[in-house]
Amino acid sequence: MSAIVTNAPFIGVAALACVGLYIMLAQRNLIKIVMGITIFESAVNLFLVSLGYRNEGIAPIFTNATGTHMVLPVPQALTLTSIVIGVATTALMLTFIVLIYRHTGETDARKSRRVKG
Amino acid sequence: MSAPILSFWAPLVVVIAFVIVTILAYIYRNRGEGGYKEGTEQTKIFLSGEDEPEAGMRHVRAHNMYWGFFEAMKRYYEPVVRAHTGIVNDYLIWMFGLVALVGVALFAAGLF
Amino acid sequence: MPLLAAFLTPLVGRIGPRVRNTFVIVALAIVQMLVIIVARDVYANGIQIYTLGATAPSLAIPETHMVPVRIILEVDGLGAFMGLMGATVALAGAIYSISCMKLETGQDRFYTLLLLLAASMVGIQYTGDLFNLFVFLEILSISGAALAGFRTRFVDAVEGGFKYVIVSTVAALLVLISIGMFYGQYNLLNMAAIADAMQYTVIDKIALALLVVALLTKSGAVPSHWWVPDTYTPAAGGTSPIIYGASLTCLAALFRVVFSIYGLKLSLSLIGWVVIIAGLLSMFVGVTMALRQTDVKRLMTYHAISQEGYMLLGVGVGLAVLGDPQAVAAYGREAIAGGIFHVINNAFFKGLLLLTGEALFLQLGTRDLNKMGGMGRNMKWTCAFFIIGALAISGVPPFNGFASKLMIYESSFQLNPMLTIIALVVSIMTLASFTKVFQAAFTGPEQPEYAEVGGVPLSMKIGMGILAAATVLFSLFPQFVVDTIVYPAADALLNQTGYIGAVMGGA
Amino acid sequence: MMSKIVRTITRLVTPAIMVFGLYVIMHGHVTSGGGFQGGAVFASAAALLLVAFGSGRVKDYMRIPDLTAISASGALVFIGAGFAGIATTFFYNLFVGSAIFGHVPEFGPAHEDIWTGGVIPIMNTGVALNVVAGLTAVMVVMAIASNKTRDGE
Amino acid sequence: MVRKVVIGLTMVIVGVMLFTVALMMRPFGEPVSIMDDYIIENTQQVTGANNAVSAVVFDWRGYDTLGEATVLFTAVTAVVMLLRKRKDEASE
Repeated sequence: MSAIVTNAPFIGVAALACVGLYIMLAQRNLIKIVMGITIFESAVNLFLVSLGYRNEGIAPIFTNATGTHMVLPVPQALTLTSIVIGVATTALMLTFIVLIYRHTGETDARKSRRVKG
Repeated sequence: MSAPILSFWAPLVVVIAFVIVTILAYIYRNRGEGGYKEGTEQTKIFLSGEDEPEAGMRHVRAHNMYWGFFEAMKRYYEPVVRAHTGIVNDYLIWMFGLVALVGVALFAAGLF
Repeated sequence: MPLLAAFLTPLVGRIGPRVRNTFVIVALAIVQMLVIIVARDVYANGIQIYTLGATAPSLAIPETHMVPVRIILEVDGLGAFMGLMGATVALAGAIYSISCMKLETGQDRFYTLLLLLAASMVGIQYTGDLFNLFVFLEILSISGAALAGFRTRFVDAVEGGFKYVIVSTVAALLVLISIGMFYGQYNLLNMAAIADAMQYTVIDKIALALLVVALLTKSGAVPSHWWVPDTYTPAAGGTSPIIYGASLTCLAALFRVVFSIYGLKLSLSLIGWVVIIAGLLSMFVGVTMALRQTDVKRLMTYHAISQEGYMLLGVGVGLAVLGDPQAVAAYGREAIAGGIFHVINNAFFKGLLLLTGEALFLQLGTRDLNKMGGMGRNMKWTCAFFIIGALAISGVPPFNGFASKLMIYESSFQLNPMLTIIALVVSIMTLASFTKVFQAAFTGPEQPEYAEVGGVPLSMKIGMGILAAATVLFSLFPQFVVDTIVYPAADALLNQTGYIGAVMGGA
Repeated sequence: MMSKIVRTITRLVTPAIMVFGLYVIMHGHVTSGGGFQGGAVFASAAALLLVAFGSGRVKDYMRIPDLTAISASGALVFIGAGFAGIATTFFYNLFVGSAIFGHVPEFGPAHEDIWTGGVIPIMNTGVALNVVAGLTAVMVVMAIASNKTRDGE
Repeated sequence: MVRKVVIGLTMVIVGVMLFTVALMMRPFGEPVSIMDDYIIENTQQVTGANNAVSAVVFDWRGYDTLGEATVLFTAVTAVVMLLRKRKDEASE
């Protein structure tokens, strides 16, 4: 059971991911689906950042640093990248929702299906 | 069977055969009935004496084709067509359901 | 080796803001040339690597260290092959778009996105880094979705784009999670290095499940194929074949992950059977749904799904027997080669068909087959191109579809005869549904309402002509094509140690 | 268009935000921050303007084609910096040890010295241009679109 | 109804997978750091930058950042393109 204690951040990440997943799967409102995706994305970002933590580490910046025991820099860079990508995709999804709303006056996933079968 | 499979497959032969058959068909066509004239009664469609329908009505439309096939396969088509709901949530549900299935399959394979 | 530096140029030339038509075509032509140069290089000298930012391109691993740190581009047979495919399709699509997009607003941005899409297709194939793969996947999905939704005045276009961006974002997030899992375990991001360090733990298995499903979804195999018809059908102008090429690219990324990262260490026959079953379902559901459609482009997109089933079947058969060297030599290699050959064939003739469908739509203003008829009289070129594409996709003998399907049939027969039977039935149904399109759209008496519809403009003819010429060329010389580019790609997949060794220095 | 208080505060705060954004961008290679972060800070100033003054006035000052062009030129600066080292490899850090930004610090804790980092400050600037212009363009376009949607329906 | 059951099952299985990963991951705070130690030790000599994150973003993994800038640019282009004025609206 010590894994639960030491890996508490990862478990928090998993819980956050499940929340996002549930919103994605069960909510019918398009904007809520996008929110679910964003939450899921935050969970992934948290996962990446927490992968790089080193106990008692400091930020990996040498300017006026107190030592060289630092947290890993690569996950931070990856997270930066994926945050920017997340912003980009969210903007695009919201744009599509604006367009769908203009056409149909609806943000319900059940209503916006002109194409099927 | 370990020989390269394509070694006996030569598309040029088929093309040559196609050309030969075309030439033969053309020759055969030229030997046909000479008394055929366009624009006379001969080329008109004969529908038990009825008048020829309008151009738009004479064409078999797409949704009429393969009617029997769909009728016979009704039991297959009904659920499949119903599954194509077009709702975004359903797409995501299928996707994560597949994740779950593959995950379970991998785990089960690990047991044996 | 120094030539490899050159292929970075395309990635750069595309980001120019005010892209004019000629510039686009010239850029894509340059890309095409560079891709061919890289491919020649790869086929002549084996796997090429290029380390970005190091003091020398071949210096994959820094001195005094064991693992690669920088991003490495790694091009093997498969990457070169898929790059070739993507560049050709993109070129044809761009030429096709020139005249058919004339009436739309926002053309500058349209072409920018088109170039970005093509760039990401090449980028995915050439990268040797897992996170880089994710970044390019995102570029691909964003630009693809925007192109699908380009015609914002149609509600179905907007919807298709929305569905595409949702599904592909979630799929890319799954890929990112599994990247995190790898990173957490091995502290590595390079694919070859991960493959070298792979332990096949439980976490690796879960990561495998996530990766396989995410990439299957992005490439549109059946249990999660739903977005494919919605997205391709309204895609604007010449973009639908390019988006199709993009999903084939994801398919190749899947092969890369399964073969090169997991390779011999995974429980092969199981994941092979997963791929085979996905392939069979794709084939059958795709073709039966296609038979039912009355929308001409939608019908073709269901065929796209069905044809992807063939590729999955071929490669899946190869994957299922990968652990057994004897079986690989007997038929596994043929199966993989058949699947890969089908990828490129299909990119060409399916792209051709999608373009003819789009031409019908542009000229008639409708995609509904019920309203069509007699178009063979007005659109002779389109009709001819359609016949070529339809015969090729149904696997009628002189065309390349037959050659690659033959390879798949023969090899899958040796694994399980049922696979071959299903594949044959599907092939017959493919022919049946294209007969339907041909009958409904092109033959029949002249329809009064379309009497004044003319042929297509020149640039569309050229765009379709490129793909048709490639199809015919591949049809006439399959032996040459297979020996030159397909078997190297298949061998690149099978040769996992070579892939690792190129980066890790024979470790 | 918000109330007078909001507008006055916005006028006061916006320059400060912009200066802070510039600081974060320019010191990206010595302290925490960088092109993306600083660009986002800078763009938030634009967001503030947008909220306070409404999209009608802001869009006269920030025209979309200009913003797109700036964004693209930022990306081009970035790639140019990458290409500077093409003689060795793409993305090779050319300027380390040279006259521009060329100081090489010793290993271990170091003092703040802005003339370090090789091409990194240049890349930071390019990325910042890209981010600032891009985010601003997105916000302006979406603000206009939402206005139109509200009026139209 | 079927939908709810399927959602529930999927949630349970995927959730179990995620929690398994969370539990079996290496202990938090003690990462493997073959690659990162090299970066930390060599950042200052090779790139001349004090900020290791910036160095990773722009130098060690500069190609990713190129892709990232491209993603942003793509999204901006896409949003601007999709929300453009249409011809039928221009007359308003």
